[in-house]
Amino acid sequence: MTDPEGTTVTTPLLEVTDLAISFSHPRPAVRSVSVTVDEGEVVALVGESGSGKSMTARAVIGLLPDGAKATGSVRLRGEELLGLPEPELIRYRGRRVAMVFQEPQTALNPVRTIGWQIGEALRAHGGVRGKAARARAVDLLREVEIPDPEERLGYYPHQLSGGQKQRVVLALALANEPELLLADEPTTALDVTVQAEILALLRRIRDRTGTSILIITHNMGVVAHLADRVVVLRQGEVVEEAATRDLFADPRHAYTRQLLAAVPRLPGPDERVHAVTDDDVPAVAADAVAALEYDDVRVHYGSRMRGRVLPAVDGVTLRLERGQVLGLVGESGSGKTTLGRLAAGLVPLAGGSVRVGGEDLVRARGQRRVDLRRRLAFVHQDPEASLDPRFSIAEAIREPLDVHAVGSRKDRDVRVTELLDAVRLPASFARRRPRELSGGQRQRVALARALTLDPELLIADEPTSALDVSVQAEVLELFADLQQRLGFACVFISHDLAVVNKVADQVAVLRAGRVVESGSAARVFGAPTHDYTRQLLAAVPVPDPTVRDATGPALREQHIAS
Amino acid sequence: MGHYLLRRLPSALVVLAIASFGIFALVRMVPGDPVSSLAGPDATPEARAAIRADLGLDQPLVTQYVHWLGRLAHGDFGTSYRIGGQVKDLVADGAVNTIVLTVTALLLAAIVALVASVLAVVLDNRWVNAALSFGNTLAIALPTFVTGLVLILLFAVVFPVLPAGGTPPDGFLARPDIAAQYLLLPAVCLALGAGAALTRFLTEALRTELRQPYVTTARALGIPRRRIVLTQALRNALPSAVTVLGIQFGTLLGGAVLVEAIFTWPGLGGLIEEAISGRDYPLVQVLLLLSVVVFVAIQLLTDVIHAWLDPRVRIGGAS
Amino acid sequence: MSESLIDVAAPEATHPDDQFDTRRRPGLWTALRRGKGLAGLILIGAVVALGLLGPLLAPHGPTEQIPGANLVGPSGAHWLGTDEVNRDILSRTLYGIRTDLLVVFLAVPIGAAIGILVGLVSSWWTFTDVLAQRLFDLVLAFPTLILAIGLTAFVGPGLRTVFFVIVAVELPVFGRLTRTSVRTVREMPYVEAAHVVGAGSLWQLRRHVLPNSLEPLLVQLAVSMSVAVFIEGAMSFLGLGVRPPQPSLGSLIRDGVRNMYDAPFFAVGPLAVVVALVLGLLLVSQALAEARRA
Amino acid sequence: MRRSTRPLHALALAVVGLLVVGVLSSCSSAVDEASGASGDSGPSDGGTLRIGSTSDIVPASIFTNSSDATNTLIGAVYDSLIDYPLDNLDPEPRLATSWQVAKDGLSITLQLRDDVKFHTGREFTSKDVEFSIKTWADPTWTVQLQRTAAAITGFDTSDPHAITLTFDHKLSNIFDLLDMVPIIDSETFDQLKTGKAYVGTGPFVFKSWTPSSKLTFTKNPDYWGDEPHLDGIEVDIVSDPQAQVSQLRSGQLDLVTGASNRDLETLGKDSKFSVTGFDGAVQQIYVGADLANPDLQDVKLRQAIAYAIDRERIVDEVFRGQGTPINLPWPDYSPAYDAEANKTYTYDPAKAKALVAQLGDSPTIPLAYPAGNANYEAVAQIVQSDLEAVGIKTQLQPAEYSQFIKQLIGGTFGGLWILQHGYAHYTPSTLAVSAYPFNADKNASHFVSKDYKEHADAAWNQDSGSSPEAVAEYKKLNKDLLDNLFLIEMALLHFQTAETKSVHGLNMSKRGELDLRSTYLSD
Repeated sequence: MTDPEGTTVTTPLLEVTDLAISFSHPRPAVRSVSVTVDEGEVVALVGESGSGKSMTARAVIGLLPDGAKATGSVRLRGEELLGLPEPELIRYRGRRVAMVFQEPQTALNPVRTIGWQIGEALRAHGGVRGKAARARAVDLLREVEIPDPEERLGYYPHQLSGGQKQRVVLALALANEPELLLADEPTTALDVTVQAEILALLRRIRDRTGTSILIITHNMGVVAHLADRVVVLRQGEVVEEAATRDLFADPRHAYTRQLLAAVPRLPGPDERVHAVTDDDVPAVAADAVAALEYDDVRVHYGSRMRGRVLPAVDGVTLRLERGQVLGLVGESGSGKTTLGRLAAGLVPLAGGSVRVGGEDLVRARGQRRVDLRRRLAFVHQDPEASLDPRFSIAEAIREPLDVHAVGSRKDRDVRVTELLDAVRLPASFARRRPRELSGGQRQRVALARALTLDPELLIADEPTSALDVSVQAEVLELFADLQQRLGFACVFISHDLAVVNKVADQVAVLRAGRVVESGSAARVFGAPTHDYTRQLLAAVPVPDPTVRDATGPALREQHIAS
Repeated sequence: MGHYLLRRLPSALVVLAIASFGIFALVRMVPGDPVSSLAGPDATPEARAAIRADLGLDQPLVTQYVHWLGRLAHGDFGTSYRIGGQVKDLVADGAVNTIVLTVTALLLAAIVALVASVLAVVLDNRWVNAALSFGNTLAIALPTFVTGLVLILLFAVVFPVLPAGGTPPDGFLARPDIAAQYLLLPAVCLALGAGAALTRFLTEALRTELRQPYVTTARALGIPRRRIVLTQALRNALPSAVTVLGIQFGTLLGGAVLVEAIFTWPGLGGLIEEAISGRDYPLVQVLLLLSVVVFVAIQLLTDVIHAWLDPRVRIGGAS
Repeated sequence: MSESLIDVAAPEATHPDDQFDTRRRPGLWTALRRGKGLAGLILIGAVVALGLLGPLLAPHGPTEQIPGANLVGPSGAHWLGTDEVNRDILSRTLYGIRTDLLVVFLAVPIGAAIGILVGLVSSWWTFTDVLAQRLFDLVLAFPTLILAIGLTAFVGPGLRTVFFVIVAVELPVFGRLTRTSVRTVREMPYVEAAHVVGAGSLWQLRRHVLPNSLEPLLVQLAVSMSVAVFIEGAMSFLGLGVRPPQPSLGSLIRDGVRNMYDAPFFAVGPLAVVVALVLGLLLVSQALAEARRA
Repeated sequence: MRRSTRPLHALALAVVGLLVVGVLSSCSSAVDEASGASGDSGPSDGGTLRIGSTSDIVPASIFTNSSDATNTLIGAVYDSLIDYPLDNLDPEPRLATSWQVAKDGLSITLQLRDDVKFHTGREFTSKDVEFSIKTWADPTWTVQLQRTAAAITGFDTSDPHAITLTFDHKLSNIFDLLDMVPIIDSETFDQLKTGKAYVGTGPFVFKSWTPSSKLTFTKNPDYWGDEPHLDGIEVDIVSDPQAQVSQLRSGQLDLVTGASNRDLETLGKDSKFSVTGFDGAVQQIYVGADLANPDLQDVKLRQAIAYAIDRERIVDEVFRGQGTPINLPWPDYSPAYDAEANKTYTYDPAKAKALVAQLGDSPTIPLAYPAGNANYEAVAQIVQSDLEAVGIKTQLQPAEYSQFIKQLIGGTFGGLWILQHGYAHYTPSTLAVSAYPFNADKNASHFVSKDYKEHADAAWNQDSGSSPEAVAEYKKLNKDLLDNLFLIEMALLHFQTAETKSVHGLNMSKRGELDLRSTYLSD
């Protein structure tokens, strides 16, 4: 455990001063950022989109996009990097400063083997070749804790899981033993458990090799978990800088406080105690018609023609009462999304039945089907794509009404305005196009659109996962509010347990197409009975540095387990 | 790879089946018949009747179709009405010339495209780019029949350094150096358009690849851009390029008809024109069917190569 | 306060790294107002203008045979000279443009329209989709010129044939393109959304799929138009094109080629026009394509 | 950017190299190899004559001089019994040394050479004459004069070196037949059908045929006549006239038969080339009228057309003066030639207008012509505008050759058409009884006339084609043709070839076959 105060005496490893980056379009991406990273230190750059955190990192390694103009200074051990010509920079990149990116799926060359790519990284700096290179590659893979590395060398990226890919990316970065490692949202694209493993790995690498790490993230949990020191950015400027514990303990700047406030939290250990006690059977009359019923539902993916049929959902039985919110949680591939799409009638059913308000959705035909559909709505994960780019906001919201020819043109427009109001968007937005809106605003529009026909059932598939924390908080709050007011039932799908915890009454934990545990949110999160649920909960990085060391060892166990 | 072919094969066969019938029927719907083009202006009715019988055209269509298929199955393509020779031989002779021409053109196009696009991307100098894009736009914009004639006029008539047309007198193998000269003008003429299109595509593909995250990764590792282009981007752009190459081959075959006419290159183009205008049913049928076969084959081939070049298709994902 | 947070996000895209790919993507039309696009439009415009004003500009009738003026070179009287049956080449070129304009701006759109329709409708159900694709395969299996030769055997040479061929060639091209873009657009969440709220196939096609598939089709249209000029030229060159005495750029070039040695000047005019027209269309298509990619 | 790209430059160079390999790296130039040197130094032996031909041979119709390649083949490989000189109709010996027509004109006896061998080495006898004539009579070969050959009923082949042919009626054009029939080898006849082998007694031996590409011949060392100078002949099929000229210019060909008249004119002016015309071997270009079309039934309209066409212009501008305007098909040496009658219809738009005026306006008449031939296209367009000038509207209908012929045979033009015909330079009766457009029994014009038929047969049934009686009959025929105008003759055209200056001693038979027996290449 290096102590920040201890290292400030020597000249810092990285020293960024008054960095400003501007593009053709008016608002500069980075106004003025100064950051220092000391030997063996882990510094977190925190901020929401538009804060310029990634730009800063890219400026350090000299990979700014074309047309970006950077001023100020970036010093590595006192050597100025900013404005060095390409050939010079190449000598630093990978050799002394390395970078890990957000999206492991695309960060590796899909048509080259892992071994080749590591070899290439070594070659780049006239490193070892042939047998020696191979040996080194194996060591690297071992270092990032990839099982039987010799064999993996011959693998192509697509043969590895997301986590393994990210480990390979790390291995590449570490290939030439850099002094500074830039990690840009290294775990954002990963499942919680994998994320936990990678975070743990990063820490161990730091401990083992003493490599300094500058980590860029928007996730306070990650920060609390990994960073020694935090630098908070907003709109290209540093708003606050402090040691992690101090920052969490008493955030000085309003924005920082807001950020922390916005982070959804799971019941802490103390809360859990009494959480167990409360009863997990919702009080409802047995004969009441459920809003949604899954009865031994099965869904297959892959076509019979290709010969490979794999179950996406495998015998799920769930019941959602009217006016309740059912949270579906699970990691990628757990089948939660499929369940949601099933309820919306978007995927063919292989077995069992899905009943919406007591009626079988799949078998319904013709007008009955249309009527059924009118009663449910769907909110898609990606606000980018969920609105037709050619439609104005008004048209988008109005479409369901147009489809079912509800009321006169006038009534519809009235409805649009009231919906916009309901999702707290100014009526003036009606004429705008989706691309003129921010992600959060788009998601609100999507919500409004879903509510147009006062559905009895709303299916929300990861509605906030693409949003910034603060925006996410806004939307969730809005959602909860609307759900209270309009009293529709809702299937809320998310990989983020904290988010689900915030909105859901009932929770079903899914794994590999099966429900491993379900019950009231408080109960499931408070007193999980199933190991997997516990694992998930344990893996969530708690936005509180004090619990870091507590969870640390727990993670290691898991890692060995997996 | 195997299952790949297997999956494609049925639909390919369907296409061929439909094609064979469609062609057979269409060919016979065409006004004007082989007899009159054989008999010539001064033939007597009995003469034409005799010829008709001689060609077996007096039998019902269905029988003719069945017979035709039957013979095809046994590799007997029939004999040409007009030319008299075995259709097999005729097609073979023409095919050799056409293939030599188109394949050469294809190679030229591919090589030029490869070099030009890599140059354009590696030294992404605005002047080089401007020059290249101007060049290949012009190359696409100039009709084959124009470039062909200009080439002849320049290199055969004004400065008679190259033959104006025809195939090398003693084959392609006997005197390669001579053959090369006979091949040069038509091949270049044919390759121009395809080469330009290919260059355009490849350059674009490379640029797109260079925008991919893995390139950023590589650059962040300090690998020089040029090396990335050559060892990574190119390798990634290749599969789609192959597909385009396949399409281009089709268009080349089409262009060959014209180029062969301009350079009096005795290939399939001339043959098919002659066959159709002579209503030489056996020849027409086989030639048309052949072009379908070639098309289908190329589609299959490109698919397979594509699959083979792309590990994601070749090796199923593990996770 | 909370509002301010949203405003922070407002002008930016939602992905952490999106700052630098400007969302203000130039529309297709703006692409035609500068650089390549503009150049292309100007070229096309010039040719179209020549064609439309042909009758006013042409010093002679397109088929008027001027006694004595047999294949004479360019002169004050005949700027581009005369052809082997004493007609003023300039006049014929101007009228010839009209023929090609007809082919480019009528035949291609017709073929495109039919193709798009077939592609749209067929792609919605697997069966029709497979059927249509196979048929398209079949047509595409024949090199254009072979198709042309075949068709000519049916209907004899003439503008009509050129029309048929172009329609026949473009139909599958657009059919396919439509099909692929439909396939992609259909998967888009917003189409799904419409589906979920109960919009029927027709609604989805009309309101979402078609409008969002138009851009690639537009680019293809420009490309196809340039191809059409080639087809007309090539067919006339092989004597399958328009019937004399009607002039077309292709037939003029062919006549010019026939007199390559005696009258090198002959083909120059028509050639220039063809190249200008094709170049213009190409530039436009490239501009559009680049605008799309941006 | 300042980045070294040496490997790429290397690659680029490699490609550029590859592109110019043909030109630079080659030790010898295809062009030099191809072009025969020029400059004349008297008849010299050796060398291969490379001839450019427009259309390939068609084995199924090898005996109808339907393509220039066919003509070259027949001329090179086969001998006929007698030869007509180009400019008259007095038979000269070839395989037949002398002949005697019987008094009654119903038989002829020919003495045959005894020193003639087929290329297979087999001796030539009277049997072969019989076989050849009988083949000629077989309708499947659709030859000219098939009817004449069929009219020969008796063959006396008792003497291997003499033959007596007996006819079932008088044949004024028997010598035409003897001139046309090539003496073919009966043993290899099957191969002839399939285009595998052509065996005759002629000056050159058939070597090979690559369809739609080339024909090759080598000289026949033991030819009964003077041994040919040339070692061999190569016929290259170059369908595009333009390309033929290009290849002649680039030295890939020594002689072309398909050059357009305009190119011939230019080549004639070029010091490196010469153009040879063969006056006797002629074709006639005409406008046919299908009387099935009601508008064309009135002879006035046909006369109007005959007056409206500017034949001079067509000859001058399209055929570059290589021809003569005509009203009747005959060349001046033909016994049927009549200078006066040949001037019946001269260019006279006024008269034409007047005639049209009498008829009132007629609807548009289709005007068909074989597509893809520059001359036909030009003529058609001139005719169209000439007719338009006098108020006759026509619509051009270019048709593929095969379709065109079908229409001709079926008589389905339903309007006007433009085409060429031959056989007017033989005994006049040949034309009326054999050449399809003129055939008195059935023709594309649907012209039926008792008189015409009688006159035609009468002209045929003469013991000599040039006897005063015959000439009298021809006069009647001429009158029929001029009065009825179902065919409106426009011009009489001469065969022309263009060759390099190194080609000498070219001849042509009346059949339009190149006669290369005394041809040689100077070096």
